Amino acid sequence: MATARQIGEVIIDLRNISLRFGGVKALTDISFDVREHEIRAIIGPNGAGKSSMLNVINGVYRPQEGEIVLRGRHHRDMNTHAAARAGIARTFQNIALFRGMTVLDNIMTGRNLKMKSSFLLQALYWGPAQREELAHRRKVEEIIDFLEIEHIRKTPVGRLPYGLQKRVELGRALAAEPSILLLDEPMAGMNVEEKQDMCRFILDVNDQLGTTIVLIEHDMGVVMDISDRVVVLDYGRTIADGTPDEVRGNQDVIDAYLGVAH
Amino acid sequence: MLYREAGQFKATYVEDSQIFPIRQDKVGMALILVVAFAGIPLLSLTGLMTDYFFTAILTPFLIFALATLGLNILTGYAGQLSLGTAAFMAVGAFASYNFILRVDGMPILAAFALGGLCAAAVGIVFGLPSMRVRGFYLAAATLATQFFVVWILTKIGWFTNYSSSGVITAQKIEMFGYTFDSALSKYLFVLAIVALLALLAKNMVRSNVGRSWMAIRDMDMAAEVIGFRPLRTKLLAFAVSSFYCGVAGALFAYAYLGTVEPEGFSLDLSFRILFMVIIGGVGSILGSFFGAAFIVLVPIGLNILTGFLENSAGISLPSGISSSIELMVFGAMIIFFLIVEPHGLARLWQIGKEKLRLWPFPH
Amino acid sequence: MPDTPRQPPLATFPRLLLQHAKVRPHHPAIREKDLGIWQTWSWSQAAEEVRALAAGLAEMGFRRGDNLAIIGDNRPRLYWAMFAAQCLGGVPVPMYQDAIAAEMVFVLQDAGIRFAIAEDQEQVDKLLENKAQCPELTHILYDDPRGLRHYDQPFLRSLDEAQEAGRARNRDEPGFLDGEIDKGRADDIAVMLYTSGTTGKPKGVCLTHDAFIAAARSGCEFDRLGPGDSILSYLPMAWVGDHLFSFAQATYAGFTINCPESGDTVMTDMREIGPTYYFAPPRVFENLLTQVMIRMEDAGALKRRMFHYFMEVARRCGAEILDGKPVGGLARLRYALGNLLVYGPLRNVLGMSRIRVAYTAGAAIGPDLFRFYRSIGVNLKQLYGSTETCATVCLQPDGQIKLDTVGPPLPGIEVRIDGSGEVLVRGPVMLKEYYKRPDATAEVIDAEGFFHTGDAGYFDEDGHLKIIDRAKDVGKLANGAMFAPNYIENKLKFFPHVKEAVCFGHDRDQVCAFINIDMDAVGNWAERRNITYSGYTDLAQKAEVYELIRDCVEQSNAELARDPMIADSQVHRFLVLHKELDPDDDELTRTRKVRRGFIAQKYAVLVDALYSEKTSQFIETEVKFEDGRKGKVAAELRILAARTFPAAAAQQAA
Amino acid sequence: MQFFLEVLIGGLLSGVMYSLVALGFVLIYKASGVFNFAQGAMVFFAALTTVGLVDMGMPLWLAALLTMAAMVLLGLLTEKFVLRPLVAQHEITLFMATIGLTFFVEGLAQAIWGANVRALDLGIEDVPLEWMLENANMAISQFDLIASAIAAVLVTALAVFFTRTRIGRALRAVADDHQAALSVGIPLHHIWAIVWAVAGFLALVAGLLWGARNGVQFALTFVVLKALPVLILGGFTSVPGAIVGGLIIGASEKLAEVYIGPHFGGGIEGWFPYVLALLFLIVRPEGLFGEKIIRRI
Repeated sequence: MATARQIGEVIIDLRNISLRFGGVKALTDISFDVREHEIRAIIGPNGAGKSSMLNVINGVYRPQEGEIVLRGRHHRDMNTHAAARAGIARTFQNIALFRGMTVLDNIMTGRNLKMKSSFLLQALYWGPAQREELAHRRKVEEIIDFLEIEHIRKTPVGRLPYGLQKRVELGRALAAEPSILLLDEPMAGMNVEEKQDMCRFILDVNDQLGTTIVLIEHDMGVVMDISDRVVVLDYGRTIADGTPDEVRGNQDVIDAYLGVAH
Repeated sequence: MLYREAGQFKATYVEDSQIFPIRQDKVGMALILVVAFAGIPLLSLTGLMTDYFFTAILTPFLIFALATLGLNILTGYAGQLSLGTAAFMAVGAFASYNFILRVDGMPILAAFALGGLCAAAVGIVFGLPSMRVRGFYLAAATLATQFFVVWILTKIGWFTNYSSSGVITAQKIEMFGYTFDSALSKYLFVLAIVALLALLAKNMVRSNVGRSWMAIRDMDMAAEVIGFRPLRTKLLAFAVSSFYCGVAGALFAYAYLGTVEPEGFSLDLSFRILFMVIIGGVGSILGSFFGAAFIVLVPIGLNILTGFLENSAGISLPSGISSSIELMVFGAMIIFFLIVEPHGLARLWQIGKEKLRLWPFPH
Repeated sequence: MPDTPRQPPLATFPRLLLQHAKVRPHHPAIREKDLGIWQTWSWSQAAEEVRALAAGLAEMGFRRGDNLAIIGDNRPRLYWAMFAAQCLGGVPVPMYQDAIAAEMVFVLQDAGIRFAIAEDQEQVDKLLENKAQCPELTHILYDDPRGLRHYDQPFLRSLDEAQEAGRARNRDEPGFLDGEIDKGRADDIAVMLYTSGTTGKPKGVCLTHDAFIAAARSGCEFDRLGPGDSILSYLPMAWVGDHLFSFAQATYAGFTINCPESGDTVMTDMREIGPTYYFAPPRVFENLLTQVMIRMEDAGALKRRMFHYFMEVARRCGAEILDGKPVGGLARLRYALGNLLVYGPLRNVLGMSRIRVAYTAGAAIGPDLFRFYRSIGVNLKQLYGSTETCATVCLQPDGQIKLDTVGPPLPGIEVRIDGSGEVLVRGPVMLKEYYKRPDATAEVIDAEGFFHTGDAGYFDEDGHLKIIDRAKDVGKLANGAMFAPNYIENKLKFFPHVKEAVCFGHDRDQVCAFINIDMDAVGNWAERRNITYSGYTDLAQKAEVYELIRDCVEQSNAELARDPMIADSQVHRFLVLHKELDPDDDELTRTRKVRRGFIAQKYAVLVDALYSEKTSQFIETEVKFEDGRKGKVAAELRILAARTFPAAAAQQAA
Repeated sequence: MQFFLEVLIGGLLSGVMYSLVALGFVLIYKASGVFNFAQGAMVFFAALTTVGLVDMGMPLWLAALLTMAAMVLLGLLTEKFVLRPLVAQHEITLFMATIGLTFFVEGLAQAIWGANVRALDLGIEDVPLEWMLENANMAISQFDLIASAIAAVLVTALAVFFTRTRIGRALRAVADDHQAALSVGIPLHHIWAIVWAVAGFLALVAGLLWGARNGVQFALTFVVLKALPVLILGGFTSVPGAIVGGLIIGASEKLAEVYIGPHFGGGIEGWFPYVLALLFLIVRPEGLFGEKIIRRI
């Protein structure tokens, strides 16, 4: 498929990030950047620090050293709320849906930052509050339509199979209309068909909405297929960074990752 | 079986997001309201219902349901366990008392609302630890509220208008020149307030604020990442919950007991309301009513049973045994529900309803 | 309902549409489940959409006499596209949306399609695949833009774009479209429907406004359909039934059509909408009943007993009560109780609560199946017609329902049985011609103007038509007795465990059959008995399954033995096929009719084995998967003999 | 200064008692992840049963022994009918179940023995220690001292039991990782049964000591409320935390009552420990000796 999206300027620049938990070094002096509209993959063996990296980007973890440059603004570290406001949404490695709520409500939560009605108006469910609620409902329905999950709209997410939960979680992230989407192993534990669907959704999001995507994924085939650039971590350090082809040919990567783990 | 839903399609989001999207539910709710507001009063005018029904069953049921609703918002929806419900009720009761006592011409409803707001303020203060702690650390923290509030109401005479015994007598409920002094009128007064607040609560839980509570409850980290502010969300839950409990406390004093003392709002009362939440259904507005009805009716049922045993069967029971048995029954019921149906009577109702909707199919 | 539909002003569908827009502008014309709710367009809104679309098409060069291909699921805009083509004096040609690309070429070429409207990316892709072979195809319009953003072919446009252009045109030139609509005449071709082609290449059946409006009027008056009715439009738009019920009748009477969200959600959508008017081919009713029975199996013992008790009550008197026949007071009371506890709720979960009238046609329906629906209070009727007669020949009147006939001819329709037993039809609803096929037209319309249906049948004593089979399929056994394979197959297919059956017997001394088991029903049955299986092929060859099927075959034999005319057609030997018969493998038509000749040829080795003494036969078959890949299925098929009954003995037993 | 010391020592002595009760919580929490709110009811049940048996004419030692058996039985039944069906549930659910258990046990105790206040005589007089009174001019209760000694011995014994014995180590393993505990070779149910029995024993001792001091009455159930702030302070999983926490709470509560209380009309003992614990929580949510929790997602 021809692509019309233009990869733009650097949108996130991570500089010399180091992160420790007590005495354990999770990330050591990691630097890489993410350009606007690209699909950027982070790969590496288990425990390489991939999830920690995402957690640093959206402020769940605060690195001890380094800085994060987001759209040209320098941050010592991020905080989750500011990250969400800055248009960063994400999914989690172990699905972090709100299990007691329906698919619809879960995705609706993704729009919370766009909802302005006062608490009292909500309690009255009246006028602007109701209009706002229903306008967002429509937006959410479009996401439901996009992800082809119409039939489970009113099902509590706890009852859904794994693959669908992953899809709902993507929906919740998309509901925020993010400019940057962090996906932590979006295809883990899926069968081939589910993976294909998920790939299609990711590509569609990237392509149709221009969303920048940072992606952690284990399935090398998928990573090489869909990403524009790949950064490889091992033991909390960067060992390679480049296009899929460059990375594939990198001897360190072959040694540390491809040759050993898989 | 009773549900005949074919043809009840929704052409707009307004229709689709109604509280009762199914016509049969709507009709059922309307019937309940008609019975509650008109049927029961008419029945009492014919003399078929004595004051006992109002003073011992219906009014306390409604008041407890309101308090349960309050606790359910905090514990069921926002996931913050609280053992200080009675304290918030006490704040509501004593604040209302003082507003009426000290402000000339204070309308009773305004006093109740202000009482609720005072409770909400106290709730926010004692909800602050939720910023750092969770689970039963938080539950333990709310116990502090319980002890502190009761202590301060007892120790500072101003609150009880320097009553030597600490007991206050609630003023009459007067509105527009009408005095609600009959059992029936008090029942209707309580019913109107409870119905209104229940509607507001339902609206909250189906809006963004309700979703924020449930999000924090279900997965606080994810809630934070998508932009909910945990502390603000939790404190709002504390405030709303305490407001409901505060109003319930005021009604408890004004429409139910008439005279109250701080010790009346004991830890035991807090526990009872927690039981109502558990048995009724954690995270369910409807369940709050079920739970309150259950806990109000069980002792009455037990009394009837022991009375029957003593009078008819001639078994004489030691004095005080019925309160002990009541404790045991409550305890056993809680454990039973937690094991068998942790979502309480509301879930049973839900299951039954689903069965009826799919009848004759089993699933 | 229009006052005087024969008047020229209402002689075409676009004029009927405009009339509704004037008379009942706010009445819902069409609904579609989309984005979670039933999006609704009133008649005036629908008319506006049509006007925009028509003017847009004109703007793009669509001319009088052009054919407009329409491919997709039932979508409001695709229905509007039909009106739009008609407004401009063009002819809509709806095509089967599940056809694979290669199957579409013929119609695109035959109809000389220049303009095609596709629902979505999937259909666009199929059209693009065929583009090289159809040089005339110069405009493709699509409804749903999803996935089409990077398709940069200049001839590919969205319907939104077309409507935008159309709205501009209508603004600039207000009289243009009305002028075009005025040019439309009653005997213009309103629609061209391709026959499914049980044999040979499909033929385009040209049907005029006059014919279809006559058909619509006839049906609407017969069952008193009015604007208050509503129907679920879920059957292929290329099929004459959908065109009659959803397009022609709705446009005539002004009732509401409802498009489901997708093919998978028809059941739920049906329940939500609760249509008052319903059509389904027998297999849909059959599947529904199978589902009902399977789901009831899982119910508790008490509920199951209650269900069966009341089903028995309904079987005894339900149909009679519906027909208004005299029934005893106690039976009525029992039925009323059953209605409260079982039938009412059942109709409700099936979405049939509000149905005033439901039709079935397209194939014979099993009498028990038919009776089941009537007995639970669904006014199900049989209808007879074909594409060439706008699906309008016979219809069962209320109160005169017979299980094995299709009712008397509709008013204005003449039906005659010729010497060979073939059913001939004459009336206003007939086709004008087969597109570009005068030879074929001459073949089916005789000098007296009768259309030869190709069906064999006869009138019973009450003047109701009884259809036995396709005229050409009716054969003779070696002993000269009549052999109507369809009739036997339908009997077998009524058993929930049997999905398809194919019978052989022409010029043979006995009848033998291939059986396809119903995967859902038999799978469920097997699980209950802890029979493990790895898939369809494995399950089909289980000894227990064979015994189950043998039981079905023998029951059907016992019934056949009762009718001396067909008692010789009892099935002597049968086998259970190792794969499901599939339209993708050309074994079934798109309307799921068995292609008996093709199957006999493809599985000749099996047929031979049936007529030999063999008790098993090895077979290997190539199959096409959904994604177009091919594979092989091989199995050793067992052959079993079934008990048959002497005609007399069976009568004694009964 | 002397008065201050007197109050401090008195506080520390009652603090040891708090530790004793808190230890019962820690024990059960460590082994089964249950915050056993019913510990207070168990104390009440134990004391009431002993007194009841003594009143029936039994010698104290026999009554205590029989009560011990009853406590073990109660523990086993609780394990079987409450905890086992709720295994793998959220800890808040378990906590609420123990509130239910509290009601049940309180009701049971009163149903059997009645609701009257009874006196229990252990043969230790609650009089100021003469030696201290003479030499240091401080009124230190002899009873408190002996009770504290008993409690201290018990606490020490348990600490040793936890760190030195095989079962003790297995118990700790259970708290960390159920799988690991299984690999030690001790069935989980046995471990829980042992823990509940030990907790029952602690309840018995606490019940006797507190009951003898303040009378055996319903208020005994409130010792649970004294133990809670101790746990918050010390951490739910820490044995030393329970000990140190108990001492801190005991001492500070008495000092606050004496030095701050009068300004507020007294009676601040009821909530002061909570407020202290809460303030502490905000600074250090995991408690004095608790492990820092890293929230992983």
